[in-house]
Amino acid sequence: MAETVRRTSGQTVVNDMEALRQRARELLDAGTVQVIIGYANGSNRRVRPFFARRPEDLERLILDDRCVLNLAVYLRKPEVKALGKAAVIATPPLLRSILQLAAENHYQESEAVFLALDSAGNVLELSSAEQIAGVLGSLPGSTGQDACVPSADRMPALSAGSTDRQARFAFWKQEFERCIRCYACRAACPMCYCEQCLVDSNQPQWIPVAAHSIGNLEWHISRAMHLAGRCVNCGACSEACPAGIPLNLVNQFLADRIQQEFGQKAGTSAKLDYALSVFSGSDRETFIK
Amino acid sequence: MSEFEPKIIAFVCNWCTYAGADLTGTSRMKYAHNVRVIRTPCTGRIDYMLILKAFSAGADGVIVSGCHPGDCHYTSGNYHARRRWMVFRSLLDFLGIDVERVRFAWVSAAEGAKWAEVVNTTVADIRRLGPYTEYQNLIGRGVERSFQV
Amino acid sequence: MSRIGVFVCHCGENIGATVDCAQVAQMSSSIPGVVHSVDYKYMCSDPGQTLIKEAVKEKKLTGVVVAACSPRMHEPTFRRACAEAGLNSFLCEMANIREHCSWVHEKGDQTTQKAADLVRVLVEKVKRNRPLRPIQVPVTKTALVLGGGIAGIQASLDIANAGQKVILVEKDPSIGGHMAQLSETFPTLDCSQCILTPRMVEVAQHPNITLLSYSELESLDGFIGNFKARIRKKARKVDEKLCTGCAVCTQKCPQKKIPSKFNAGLGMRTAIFVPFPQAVPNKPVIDIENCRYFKTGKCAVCQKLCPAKAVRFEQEDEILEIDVGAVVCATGFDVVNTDFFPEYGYGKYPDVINGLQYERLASASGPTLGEIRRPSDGKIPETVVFLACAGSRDRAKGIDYCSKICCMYTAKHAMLYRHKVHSGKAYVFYMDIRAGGKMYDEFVRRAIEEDGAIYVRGRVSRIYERDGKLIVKGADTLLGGEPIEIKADMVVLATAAVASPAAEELAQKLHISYDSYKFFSEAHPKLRPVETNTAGIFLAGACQAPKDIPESVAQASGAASKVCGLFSQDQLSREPLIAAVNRTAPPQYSSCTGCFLCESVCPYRAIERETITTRGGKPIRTIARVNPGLCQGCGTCVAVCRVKAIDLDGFSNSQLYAEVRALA
Amino acid sequence: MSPENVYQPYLMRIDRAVDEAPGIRTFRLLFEDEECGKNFRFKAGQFGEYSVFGEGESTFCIASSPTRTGYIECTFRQTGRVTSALAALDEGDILGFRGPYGNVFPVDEWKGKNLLFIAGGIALPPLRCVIWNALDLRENFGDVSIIYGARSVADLVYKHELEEWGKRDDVKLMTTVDPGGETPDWKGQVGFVPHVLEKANPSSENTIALVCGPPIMIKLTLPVLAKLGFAAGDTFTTLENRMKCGFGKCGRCNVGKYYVCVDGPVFTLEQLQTMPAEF
Amino acid sequence: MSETRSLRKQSIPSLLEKLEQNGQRIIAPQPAGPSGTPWFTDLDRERHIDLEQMTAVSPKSGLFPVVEEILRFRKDGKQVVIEGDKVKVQPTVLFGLRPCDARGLRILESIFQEGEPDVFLRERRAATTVVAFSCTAADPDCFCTSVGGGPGDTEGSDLLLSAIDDDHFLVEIVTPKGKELVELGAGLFEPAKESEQTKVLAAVPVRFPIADVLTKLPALFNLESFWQEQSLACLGCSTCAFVCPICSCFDLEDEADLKCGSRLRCWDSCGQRLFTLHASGHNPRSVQSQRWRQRVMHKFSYLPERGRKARGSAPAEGSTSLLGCVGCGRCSRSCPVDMNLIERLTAIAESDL
Repeated sequence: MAETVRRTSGQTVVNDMEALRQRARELLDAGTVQVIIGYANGSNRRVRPFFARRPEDLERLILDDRCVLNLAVYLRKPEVKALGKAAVIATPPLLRSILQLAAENHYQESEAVFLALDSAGNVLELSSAEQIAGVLGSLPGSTGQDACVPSADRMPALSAGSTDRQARFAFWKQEFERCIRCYACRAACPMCYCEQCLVDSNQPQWIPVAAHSIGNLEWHISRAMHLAGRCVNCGACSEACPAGIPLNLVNQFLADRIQQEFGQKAGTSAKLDYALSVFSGSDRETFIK
Repeated sequence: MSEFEPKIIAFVCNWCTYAGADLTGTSRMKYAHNVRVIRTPCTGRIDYMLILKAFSAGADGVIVSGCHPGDCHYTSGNYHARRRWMVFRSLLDFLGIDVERVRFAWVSAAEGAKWAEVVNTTVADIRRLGPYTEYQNLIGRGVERSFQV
Repeated sequence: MSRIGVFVCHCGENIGATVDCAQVAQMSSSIPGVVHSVDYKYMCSDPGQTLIKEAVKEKKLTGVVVAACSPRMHEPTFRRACAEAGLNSFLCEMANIREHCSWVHEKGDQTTQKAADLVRVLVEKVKRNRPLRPIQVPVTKTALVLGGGIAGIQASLDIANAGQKVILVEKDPSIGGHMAQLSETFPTLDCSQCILTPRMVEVAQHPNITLLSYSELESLDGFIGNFKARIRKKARKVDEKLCTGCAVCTQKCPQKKIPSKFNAGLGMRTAIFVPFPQAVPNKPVIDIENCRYFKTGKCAVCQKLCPAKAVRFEQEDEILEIDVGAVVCATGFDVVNTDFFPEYGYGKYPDVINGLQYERLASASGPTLGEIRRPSDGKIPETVVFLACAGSRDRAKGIDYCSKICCMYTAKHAMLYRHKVHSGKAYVFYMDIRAGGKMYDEFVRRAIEEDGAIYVRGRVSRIYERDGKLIVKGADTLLGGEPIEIKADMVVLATAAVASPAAEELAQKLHISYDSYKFFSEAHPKLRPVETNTAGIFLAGACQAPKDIPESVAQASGAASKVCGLFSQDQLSREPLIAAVNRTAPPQYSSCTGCFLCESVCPYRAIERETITTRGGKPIRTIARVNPGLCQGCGTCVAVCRVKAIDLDGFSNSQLYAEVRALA
Repeated sequence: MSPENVYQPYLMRIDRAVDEAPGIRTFRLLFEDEECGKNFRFKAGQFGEYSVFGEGESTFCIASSPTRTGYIECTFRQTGRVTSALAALDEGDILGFRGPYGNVFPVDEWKGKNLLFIAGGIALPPLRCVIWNALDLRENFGDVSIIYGARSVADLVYKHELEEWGKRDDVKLMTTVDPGGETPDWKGQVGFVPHVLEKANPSSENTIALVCGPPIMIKLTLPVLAKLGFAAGDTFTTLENRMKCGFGKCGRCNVGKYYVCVDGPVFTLEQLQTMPAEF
Repeated sequence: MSETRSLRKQSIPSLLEKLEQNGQRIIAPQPAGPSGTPWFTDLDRERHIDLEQMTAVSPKSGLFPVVEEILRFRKDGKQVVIEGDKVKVQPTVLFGLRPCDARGLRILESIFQEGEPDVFLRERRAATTVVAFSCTAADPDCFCTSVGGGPGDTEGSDLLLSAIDDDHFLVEIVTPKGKELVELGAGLFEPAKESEQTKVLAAVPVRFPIADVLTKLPALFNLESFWQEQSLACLGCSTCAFVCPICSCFDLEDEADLKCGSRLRCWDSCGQRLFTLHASGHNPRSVQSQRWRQRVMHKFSYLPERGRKARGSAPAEGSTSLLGCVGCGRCSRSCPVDMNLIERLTAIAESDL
C-alpha cells in the first residue's frame, strides 16, 4: 500500500544488535539511564520508535534501513523526559542533529546518552557534543544519503542539469498542492523545536494557515529557509509526510548549495557554525547587479 | 492594446539606496513609475518573507537594494543579507520560481543615476518577461468556493 | 482606534505640477482608518504645520502621514509639529511623493496613482506605529583609557582637563610607550623624551587621572555609559606608596644582565628595575622570572637595603572592578620580530637591527648615550644601509599594507647618522617615498640633499656576512634593475608595524571588531574613524592602523572629545528605534526559542542571554534580550529570527507586512 | 439576510466605544439592518462571535442585558490578532457579530431569590449582563450584592456603572483592589476578592452565587462560598475555552464530553465538579 | 438486495466521459507524487484511476474541502458588504471510494447537520453522487468490520460497484441519485448477471470488541498513565486527523486585502498543541497524551453519546452507527511512529480498571 515506494524492505543493515542491546542492558541495570529510545518492529511491516524501560524489552530493539524517523525529537517531549534519563540508539543523522541542537543551545551536555556502532561493531557511548563530533566522521553510514528517502534522480524535472525552470515550477506546484498542512514534517523534524512556529504567529500572519496553493508554497519556502544551514538531512520530514511530498529534496538541495558556496555543513560541530549568521567579504555576488 | 505595466515593489535600505533614490529625485532624473519603494533600515532587515509577500501582493518584479559591501551603515547587515539572498535565490530557482524577477542591486547614496538605471532596466526586463501570471495564478487556488454573487 | 490624518503637500509646483495632490488626498480619505485628508500648498510652512497641529487636536488623530518630500528632509519638522500638538512624534510618518515620485516621473494619472499608493503604504504603516520615547541610559562619567603611549596619554589628559575622571591602564611598569623609546622625531627633530616626559608627569599628577601601571584589562562587560571593567593590577612586589624612587635597589641588585625591553634588547637592566630613568611612575618592579630571590629563595638584597622598606615579595596580583562610561583603546602597535627576515639575517647578524633598536642607539639616554655604535663590537659603522619597507607592502610576507611611518623615520635615521658620523655613508633602499604630511617631503629632501643620504630605489634580496662586512645585495630599479651590492657595517631594517600580539584577545574582551591584520576596526572608515562598532568604545593611535605621532595625538584628541561629548549628559538619549524580544504569558514567557542565532549576527553585541526563573530562582529557560544601550536598530536579528520573537520598532514585522499588503 | 449560512454574521455598527481600563474596551453595537435588530433576542449568559473583516473572529459574551433591546454590548481585552484589530476600530466602524450561542443563566428560575455576584478583573462582563437583567426586573429578586475586584483601580471596568450601583439603595456593592493597586483617593476596599467575600460574610440563605474571574480567584473563592453554605448547585460560573464556530463543530472547546459552546458557557459548580479539568 | 446492473470494466472511461459531458465534476483517486500513491483529485486528461491502492488521505474533502470559503466580503471605505448569499455547487461525482470512505461521508454529514446545519456541506452532498467500489482485498490495518462497516457496505454510497470477475462490475443502485447516474450512463449499464457478490469481498476479521471499547472509555478518562503510555511515541503531527475520513475539527481564518476578503474554513486537528491554547498562555490540553485522549474519546465516546442525545433514545448504547471511525486504517498507515489504532483500541477493550 502507501508505503511500498517510500519504505524499503526492512533489510537489516546492522548485525551487531546484540552488542547494542548488551550495552543498553548495562546502562539500565546500572541505573545510568531509565529508558532506551530505539526502534522496534511495528505493525504491518513498519518500524516504530520504542521506549525500553525494562531489560526484557531490549530484545525488541532493531536497527535497519527503515529506521528513518529521527529519535532526537523525543528528547524534547515532556512525557518522554518524565521517564528519566534516556539512552538513544543513534544513527549518524541523529547524531548530527544532536550536534546542531547543541550548537543552538537545545541539547545540554549529558542530557542523554547515545549508543552508536562504529565500523568495527563496537558500541560507542556518547553523551557530550564533543564526543559526538569526534567520532561522527568515522561512523558507518555517516556520509551519503539514506536509501529510503526520495532522491532527485527519480524526478525528471529536478534531475541535474535540467534547465527547465517551468517544469520545476510545475513539479513543485503539484507536489505542494497536495500539502494539507498537517505539519507532520515539522513534528518529525529535530530542528523544528520552536515552541511557536512562524506559521503559528498571526501578528502579522506571515504565512497563511490555509492549505491553499500560495499558503502551501510560502510554508514550504519558509520551512526550507529556516532549515537552510541547519538541516542534517535525516529525511524524517519526507518519511512523515502523508502526502509523500519529497520535502527532503528541498532541504538537501540547500544544504548542498551552502556546502558548495560557504563550506558549511550543519551538525558537524557543537560550536555554532551557521552559514547565515556569518559572512565573508568575498562571498560571491554575481547575482547582484 | 496598451503596454503591460509591471508592478514592482522595492525594498531598500534607508542609508544608501533610499538616499540614492532621493538623489535621483533632486537631480530630476526620470525613470519608470512602476516601482513602489518600501523603506527598511538595512538590507540585513529585509526578510525573505517580504519578497514572497510582494509576489503574493501581485508584484511582477521585486527590487532589493542597499549599501555596497563595505559601506553598510551598520557594518555588516549587507553582508548577512547577501548570503541570505544567495541561499534564498537558489531556493527559489530550485522551486522553479523565476529569479529573474528579483533584482538585487547595490545602490549607494551617491548613485542617483544608478537607481534610475536599476528601476528602468528592471521595468524593461519584467516587461519582457510579462506579467507573473504563473505565480499569481496560485493566489486563490486551492480554495473551494461555492457562493454565487 | 486608528484615526489617521493624511496631509498632502504640493511643495509649490514641485509636487503639484506632476501629481494631482487634491486627488491623492481624496483617494486617501477612503482608506480605512483615515479620518482626515487634506492637501496644501506648503505643508512645511508655518500655516501648513498649523494645519497639521489643529487636525491632530480637533480630530484626535492617532497617526499622521505627511505626503511631501523625503523623510530625510522634513521628518524632524513634521514630527516636531505633531509633538507640539500632543501626538507622540513617532506616530508621524512621511510618504515621499517628491523625490520618489513627482520629481522623477512625468505628469499623469500614473504618477498620481503612485503618490496615492505611497500614501496608502504609509497609512498602513503608521496605523501600526507605537508611541515611543527616546531611550535614556545613565552615564558613568569615568573613562577607561587602555594604553599609556602617546595616544593614551593625550586622550587621558584631554578628558581629564575637560573635568572628567580617567582610569589609565598601562601593561608595562611605566607609561610612555614607543614614543619614550624614540630619539628624535620627524620632521622637526625634537627630542622625543623632551616633549613626552612633561606629559607623562602631568598624567601622574593630574587629580582626575588614576594611573594603573603594570596592569591589564581582564574583562569588560556592559554597554555604553555603563561598562564594568575588571583590571588586573600585577604585583610589582614593591609598595608603591612607600617607595620613594631612590633607586638604591636597582643599583644594588646583583642580577644585572637582563636585556632591557625599553632599550630594544641593546642594553641591560637589573631584576628589580625601572624601565628608564624618566619612568612614570618612577617606582621599580621586580621581574620575578629573573629575580634571584624568586628563583632560589636567597638574595633579598633589595629588601634589606630599601630605606623605605617598600619591597614586598609576598605581594599578589590584585583585581580591581571599576565602573566606567566609556573606553578609549590606545594599545598601540609592535614591530615584526626577528624570524620574519631570514633573508636579511635579522636575529642572526647582530649588526642587522630594526628601527626601534636604531632609535635606542641614537638616543642620548640609550645604551650608547647617543653615539651610533654597532651592537656587535661597539665600533662606529662607516657604512650603514637603511632598508625601507622591510616587510611592509609585501604580499609574500602577508603584510599588504604600508606601515606609513617608515619612509619618514628612515629619512630621519639616515639624517641622524650623517649628523653623528660625518664621514659615514648612508644608503637607503626604498620602494617609493611616501612623505605626505606637513613638512614631510621637505624633510626627506633635506636628508638627501643636505645630509647626503644615498637613496637607492630597489628591493634588497639578501644580506650576508663576508669578511666582517654585511653584504647587501639588491637591484636598482631606477637603473633598469642593475644589480647593486653594498658592503655595510650595519643594516637598519624599517620593519613593518604590526598589531600588538595581544590585540586579538583584547578585541574579544572589548567585543570590538578587528581587521585581518588584527588592527582594530573603526565604525566607519570615513565618517566614524575614532569610534568602534561597540557604542562607547573609541580608538586612538596605532592600534587602529600604523600612524605617526601627530596622527595618533589627533585621533586621541578626537576620541577624547567623543568621550567628553558622551559625558556631557547625565543621561544618554538614544533613538528608540531598536529591537526587542517579545515577552508573553507563562508558561512560554516568550516565543524566543533561545537558539541565539540573533546573537551571532548582531554587529553590536547587543543580544544578551536572560534566564527566566521561577519565583524560587529555579531556571526555566534562557532567552535572548536586547540591550537597549547597545542596539543600533539595523534589524538583522529580526530577519534571522525564525519565529519573529524579536522585532524592531519603526520597522516592525507588522509594519513591513502591512506596507506590502497595502500594495496588493 | 440569509439565515442559511451559519457563519454569516450580522453587520453591526459601533455606536459607542468606551475605554474601560488599559487594553480593555467596550462597544455598543447597533444592527445595520434595523429589522434584524428588532427581532434579535438573547438571554443572559450567551455569547457571540465578533469579527473584524479580514482579521477573523473572537469569542466573548454579550455584556448587555437582554432586557435592553435594539443593541448589544461587548467588552474585550486586547490580546491577539482579532482583539487588536477590534481595538483599532472606532465609532461608526462596522464589525460582524454572530450569535447568540450557548446556554443561559436560568434567571427566570431565580425569582424571589437573593443574588450574590462575585467578579474579578475582566470577568465582570458576563455578570454585568445578569446584574442589569436583575436590576431591570428588580422586583423579581431579593438582595442584590456585588463583590468586584481588580488588580488596581485603573483595571476596574465599567467604572461609571460601579458608581451608579454604589449609589443605589437596592444594590450592595463592594469594590476592592489588590494590595498596592489602590490610589490615594480610592474609597473601596483593598484586598483579594476571596478575603473580601469572607469578611462580608453574606448569607447563603435563598441565595444564588455567580462567580466569574481569573482561575486563581475562582479557585480560592469556591471554598469560601462552600464555607458560607452555598450549595454547589446554586453556584454558577462561566467557562471560556477557546472556540471558533460557537455551535459545537470545530472541536476546540469541549471539556470532556461537554461542549462549552453548546452545553455552556454557564455551568453550576455541581456540574463542574463532575467534569474533567480540561478548562 | 437493491436494484442491480452490470458494468464492463472497459466501459468506465466512457462512463466518466459521459458524466463530464453532462457537466459533472469528477473527483477520483489518481496517482500523485514520486511515490504514485493515489490521491483524490479532479480527474485529469490521462484518466488513470487507481482503484487498487488505498488513498493516503480520505475523500472527505469532497464534502468538507481542505480550505473552503464560508464568507465573502467587500470593504469600501468604512462600509462592509457581505457578498454571495446563495450557495451553489457544481454537480460532482466522487468516484472510486471504498465502502468505508462512503460510510465516513455519512457520518461527516450527520456531524455537520445536527444542531446548526451547514449549508455548504448540505449543498455539496446534494450535488454529489458517490460511486464506491467494494473491497476485494484488505490489509492488516483495515478494521471496518470492527466498527460496523464492511467491505461491501453500501452506507453512504449512491452506487456500489463490485468487481465480480475480471471484466465486470456488479452495480448496486443504492439511492435515487445513484439511479440518476446510471441513467446518465444509459447504454453502458447492462442488466445484472447472476452473481454472488459476497464471494469476491475481502475477508476483514473483527479485530476487537467495539462494545468493550465503548463501555470502558468513560471510566478510562482519568487514568492518565494509560494515555501517556498509549501516546508515548506520538509526535503530535496530526497526520491521523488529516487522513481520517471523519475528523472534522476546523479553523476559521480570514484572508483579505484592503478591499475584499474571505473567511475560510480550514482543516485543523485536536492533536496540535496550539489548537486549544488560550491567548493567556493557558492550555486546557497542554500535553500530547491529553490530546491523544481527546482524539480517542471524541471518536469513540463523545460522538456516539452526543449522537444518541441528538436523536433521542435510539439507537441503543453500543451501536456503531455514530462512531467517529469507519476502520479504514489510514491513521495507522500514515502515522510516522506507527501508532496503530487497532492495537490501541484493543488495549482499551482489554483494559481492566
